[in-house]
Amino acid sequence: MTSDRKMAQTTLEQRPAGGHRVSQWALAWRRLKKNKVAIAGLGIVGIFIVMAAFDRLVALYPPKCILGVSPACQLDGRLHSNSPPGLAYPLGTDITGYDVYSEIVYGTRAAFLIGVGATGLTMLIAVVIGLAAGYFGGWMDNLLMRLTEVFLVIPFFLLLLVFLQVTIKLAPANTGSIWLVVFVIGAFSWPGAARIIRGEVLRVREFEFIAASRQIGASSYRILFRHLFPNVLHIIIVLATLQIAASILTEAAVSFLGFGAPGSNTWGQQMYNSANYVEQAWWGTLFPAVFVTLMVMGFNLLGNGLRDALDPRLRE
Amino acid sequence: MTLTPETVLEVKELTKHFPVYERGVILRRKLGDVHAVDEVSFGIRKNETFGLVGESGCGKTTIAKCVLYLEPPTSGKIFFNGKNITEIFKEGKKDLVLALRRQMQYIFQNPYSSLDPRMTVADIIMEPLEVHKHIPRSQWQNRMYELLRMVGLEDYHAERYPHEFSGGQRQRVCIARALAVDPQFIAADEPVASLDVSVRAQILNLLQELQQKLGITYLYISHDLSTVRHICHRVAVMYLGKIVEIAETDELFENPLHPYTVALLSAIPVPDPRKKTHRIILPGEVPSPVNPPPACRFHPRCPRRIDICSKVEPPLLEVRPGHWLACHNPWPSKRLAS
Amino acid sequence: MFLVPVFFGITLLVFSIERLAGDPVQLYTALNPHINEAQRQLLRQSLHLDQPIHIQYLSWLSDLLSLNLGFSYSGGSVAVLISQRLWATLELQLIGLTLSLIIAIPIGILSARKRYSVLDVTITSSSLVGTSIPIFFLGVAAILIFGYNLHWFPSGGFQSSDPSRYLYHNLLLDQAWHLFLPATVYTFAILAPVVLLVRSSMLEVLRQDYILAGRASGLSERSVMYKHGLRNALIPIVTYVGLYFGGLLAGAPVTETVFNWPGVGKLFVDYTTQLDFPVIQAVVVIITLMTLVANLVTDVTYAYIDPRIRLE
Amino acid sequence: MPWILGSGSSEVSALPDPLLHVQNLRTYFFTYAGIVKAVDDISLDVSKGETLGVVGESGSGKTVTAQSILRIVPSPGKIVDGTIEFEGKSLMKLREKDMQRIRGKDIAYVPQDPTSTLDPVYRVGEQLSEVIMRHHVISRKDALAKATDLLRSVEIPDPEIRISQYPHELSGGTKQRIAIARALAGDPVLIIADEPTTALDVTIQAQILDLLKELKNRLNVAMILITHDMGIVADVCDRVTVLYAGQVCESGTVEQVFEKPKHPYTQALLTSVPNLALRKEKLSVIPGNVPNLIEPPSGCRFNPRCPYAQQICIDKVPELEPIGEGRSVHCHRWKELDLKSPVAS
Repeated sequence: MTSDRKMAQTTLEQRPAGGHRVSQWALAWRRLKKNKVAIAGLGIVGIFIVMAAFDRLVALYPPKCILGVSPACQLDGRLHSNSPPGLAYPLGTDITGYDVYSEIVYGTRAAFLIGVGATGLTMLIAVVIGLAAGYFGGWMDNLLMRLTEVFLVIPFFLLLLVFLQVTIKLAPANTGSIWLVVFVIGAFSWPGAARIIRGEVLRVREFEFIAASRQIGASSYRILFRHLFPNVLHIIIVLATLQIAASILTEAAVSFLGFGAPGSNTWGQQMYNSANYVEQAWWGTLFPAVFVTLMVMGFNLLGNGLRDALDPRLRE
Repeated sequence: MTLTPETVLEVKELTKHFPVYERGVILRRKLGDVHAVDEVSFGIRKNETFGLVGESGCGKTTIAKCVLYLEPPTSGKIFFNGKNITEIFKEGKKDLVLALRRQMQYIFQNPYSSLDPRMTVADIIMEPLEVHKHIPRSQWQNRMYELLRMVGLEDYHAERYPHEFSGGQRQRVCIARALAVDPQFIAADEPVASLDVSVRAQILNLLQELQQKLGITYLYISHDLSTVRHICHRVAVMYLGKIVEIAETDELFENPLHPYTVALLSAIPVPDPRKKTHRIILPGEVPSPVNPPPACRFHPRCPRRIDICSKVEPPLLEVRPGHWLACHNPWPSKRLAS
Repeated sequence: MFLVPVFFGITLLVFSIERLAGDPVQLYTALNPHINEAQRQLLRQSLHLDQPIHIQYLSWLSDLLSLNLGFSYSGGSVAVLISQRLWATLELQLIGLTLSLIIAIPIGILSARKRYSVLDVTITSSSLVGTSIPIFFLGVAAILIFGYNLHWFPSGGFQSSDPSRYLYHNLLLDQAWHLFLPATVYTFAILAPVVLLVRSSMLEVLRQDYILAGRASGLSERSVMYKHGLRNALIPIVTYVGLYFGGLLAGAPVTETVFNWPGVGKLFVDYTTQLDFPVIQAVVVIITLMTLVANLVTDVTYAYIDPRIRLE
Repeated sequence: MPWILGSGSSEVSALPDPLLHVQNLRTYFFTYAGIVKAVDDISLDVSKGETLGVVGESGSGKTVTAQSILRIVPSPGKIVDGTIEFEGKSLMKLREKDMQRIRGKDIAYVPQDPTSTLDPVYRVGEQLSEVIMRHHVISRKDALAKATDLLRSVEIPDPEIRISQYPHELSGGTKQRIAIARALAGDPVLIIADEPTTALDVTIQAQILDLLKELKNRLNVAMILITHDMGIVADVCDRVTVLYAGQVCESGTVEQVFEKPKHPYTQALLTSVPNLALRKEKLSVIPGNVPNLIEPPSGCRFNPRCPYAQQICIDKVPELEPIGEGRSVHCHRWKELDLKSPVAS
């Protein structure tokens, strides 16, 4: 890089941004706000949060309400199954007689549960492994990275299907719960993130402010949590956002194949339930898929925007 | 090297080797050692600025890092105020180590990477206070503002983050952080090399002022002989892990004896178009420190090489009062001639 | 060269899943109501189940390494089952991957070259959207439109089941006709991340001084972009594609179920529902092996592209 | 700008054989944070066979000026105004294709950082012969032979071995020599060397400077030497243009500028840099910092740091004024000021 391009960057950084205490986070937020695509992602996620929080207000009918049959939605007393999208049912009704739109709204919470739950577990493992391997180095790094590589090569999706099928066989009582799906996705998705976090720790560790801190006499604990962790936090945030999207996608795929928790009300499960009737009532399968796509897109756009906004190396 | 009563820091036969590995198919294979520093000895007197000059890879930064135990030395002893500090660091007794860390500080070359971007200047300057707790918590804030003013920054800078500062201002913050613990000794590793030309003088003057005001001893590391001439009292010239010459600054610049020092001095362009200096161009490049040349390490490039240079390593001897030299066939002395 | 320990780690894992799932003999004989305890005992012996667990593992492993994949619980030879399906999987995967690389690389380069332009923003945002569209959505939508609705392409399968219905009475044409929709959809489904990767990798290379030096030496834009730019940008791309291919293989169950494509992925789904462990284990091991081979190929290519890490 | 319209024309004609004539060049970078005016009204001239030093700190616009002359300013930078005339033809009006014929052939460029100036994945010979074949009708074999000769002409030992090595196998000094060899590949009439020695050690720097001087004498090639080191300018250059914050401070022959600086910044630069020949107790200091180029100071850009600044310096942008003897100064008060140079004393 030529000195003048470096100059262009430093002068930008020097610019007193009006007022005091413009932290890196505040700067990142300013950059994020300028990124229309990222803001669109944030908007989509926001809408879904509202949908999940106020699902009964957003939905048209109560949950699991068989139109024309269930007491809560008697209507004209006729079973309204496989009705195409229309005024009464904006996204149609499925084979059982559920209103597709309302069921999708009720599925939002499950999607968040899966996304955030699995990601929480994944990031916990990834952060511990990434920080430990990157900071301590040596044999610890070697051991943890070989382990990570094993998990990286494992066809995790195949094992996920087997695990779920085994637990269904072994403990049929658990089959209503999506926690198992959340757990297995979380427990297997960490290797990529762990590697990236480790790489970032290695990079930050070489900065002189770490040596400066050690020179002052700071303890390992202080260096790890006051310096290293805050400086890799931005990567963790980006990875977590993208992992939420990936987890939702994985659960949808698992359920779509029929390995999900049968009693659950996830979008993937809704797709699976209608999959055999796709010729007669495509809306039952396609609309939940549209919502999966939208939510995944929201988190992906946000995550990529965050990456651009938070990564100090990309600043221009 | 004789130990005078006022000597603050004494380095005795310091050696630091780094192993180099080859990225092997299954296991890493050790290729050899980088002889970064080999049996180097020198002493620094109280209240002086001792310069360590040499080209990149000559081991000057490694010496500073060993002195502050940021790198453990391979062998050799380092005494600070008469105490063998390598031992103290190695044993790692927390209170003793912290006491040493308070007395010795480091200023890094690159002010862009030596400040944590996620902390405010106030947090950065107060971190040493938090670690050492040598003054009561209630005084931290006042001390921090005092330090800011001491290095020529304003009170309102405390709330800012490093990215809002220019290089020179950042280096001032680094100096304030180093001063926070009232050190006796500061190792400054190329403190102005990455700064804009017009800002360098500010920082050099600040370092000098602080020395006069606070009685600090500096180890000043640089490849830039003109700043060394300006700021240092005594200078040691290094080549490939060895000290080749030590002298008072004026003596070294006016009467250099080692051919490498002479070549180094002649290589610096002087900003005066009338003085077309005669340069001594050294052939070739600095050899790899993995397999340094035998005997005198400078002999393959030396214009005054004689037979013995490739056979016997020249010892570092005092050839004039305070002027130490490691050379079999020194440059003719201007002093002796005149 | 961590391949060997990784491989053994995975076989151990796969092996233990079966044992954790309970008594294989119970699973094995679940479909047969006429079996008695003595016969079960006999079966146990023939499966080495009476021996200590590590011996069981070793004998299973040695069978595996000698390509003796055993029989599925429902009776078929696992080796035959897999060999019948492997080609279909590889065909779809390799075509998808190759096509997506062929399309993605020029698009990524174009986007990097025209950085900050409307074109770049369009490519980047649509790729970001593209990474979010799951194959099951794209696939089902395509089948609904081009299969059920327009009847341009069959809605699934590898070839027509009845030879008399082959397209133009030609098996190859019929297979190509069946392949078209899955291959196209699949290519587009996996395209977006590659575009983004090529773009970012290219941007990184384009800011290097040797690109500037190349331009300053009067080299043509083509030479700067492809000879120097792309060659250097390929280094991270190759690494990524190796890993990506493994992920794609693991995703075969979804792809193949959507298109009713008779590959190992579909096989895996069908037999996992029955918990037919010999098939499950064999598929997992084979897909792992293929992933490892892909990584090996990556490493070799890597060394070829980048002289700095060429193995001495 | 009046200096070209009026008395300025005499300025130009004062120079024998103008080879390159850059006038009122403006190159801006259009970034997220705002428009960085990296080069904002820079003019300079180079005559045949002469070496022009362009001095300035980081951010003075010296590299961007060089890239603008070759029209290789990286995105998001754009030349927004100015004329660049080379051997009488306007480079700004050339089509990209014709410009490629000039780059590397008539005007060559030596980038700053030798570690990244060569493509890591190709052998040295390949990279040199690529440029040779671009500018000459020559077979691959002959191009390689010529590449070996070039390496020899820049005094690289064992050129036959170097030709088949990869850049990572070579030292920084050797890489910089190869970069210079590549610049010579098209037999240029003008070489722009961008801080060719900054990344090198002092003794290697001496070797490279020596080589540049030797080439200049042997090939009679004109050179623009970009540097921040006044010492290098004094040593190598015939004339010098001092830049500050994207504008010219002054230009003139090296002797004129060093002995009798007319711009306060030039003088400050000469006195604030530690000098090997003179030892002073305290260095004189240029207060403040290099300005930000998105919102540069009004008027003269040096005014916030200038000890002689008056109201006019804040209110009005000075003009680059020719003051005779081929010199020009960009200062309101140059006539009143009697600036002392440490060199003259």
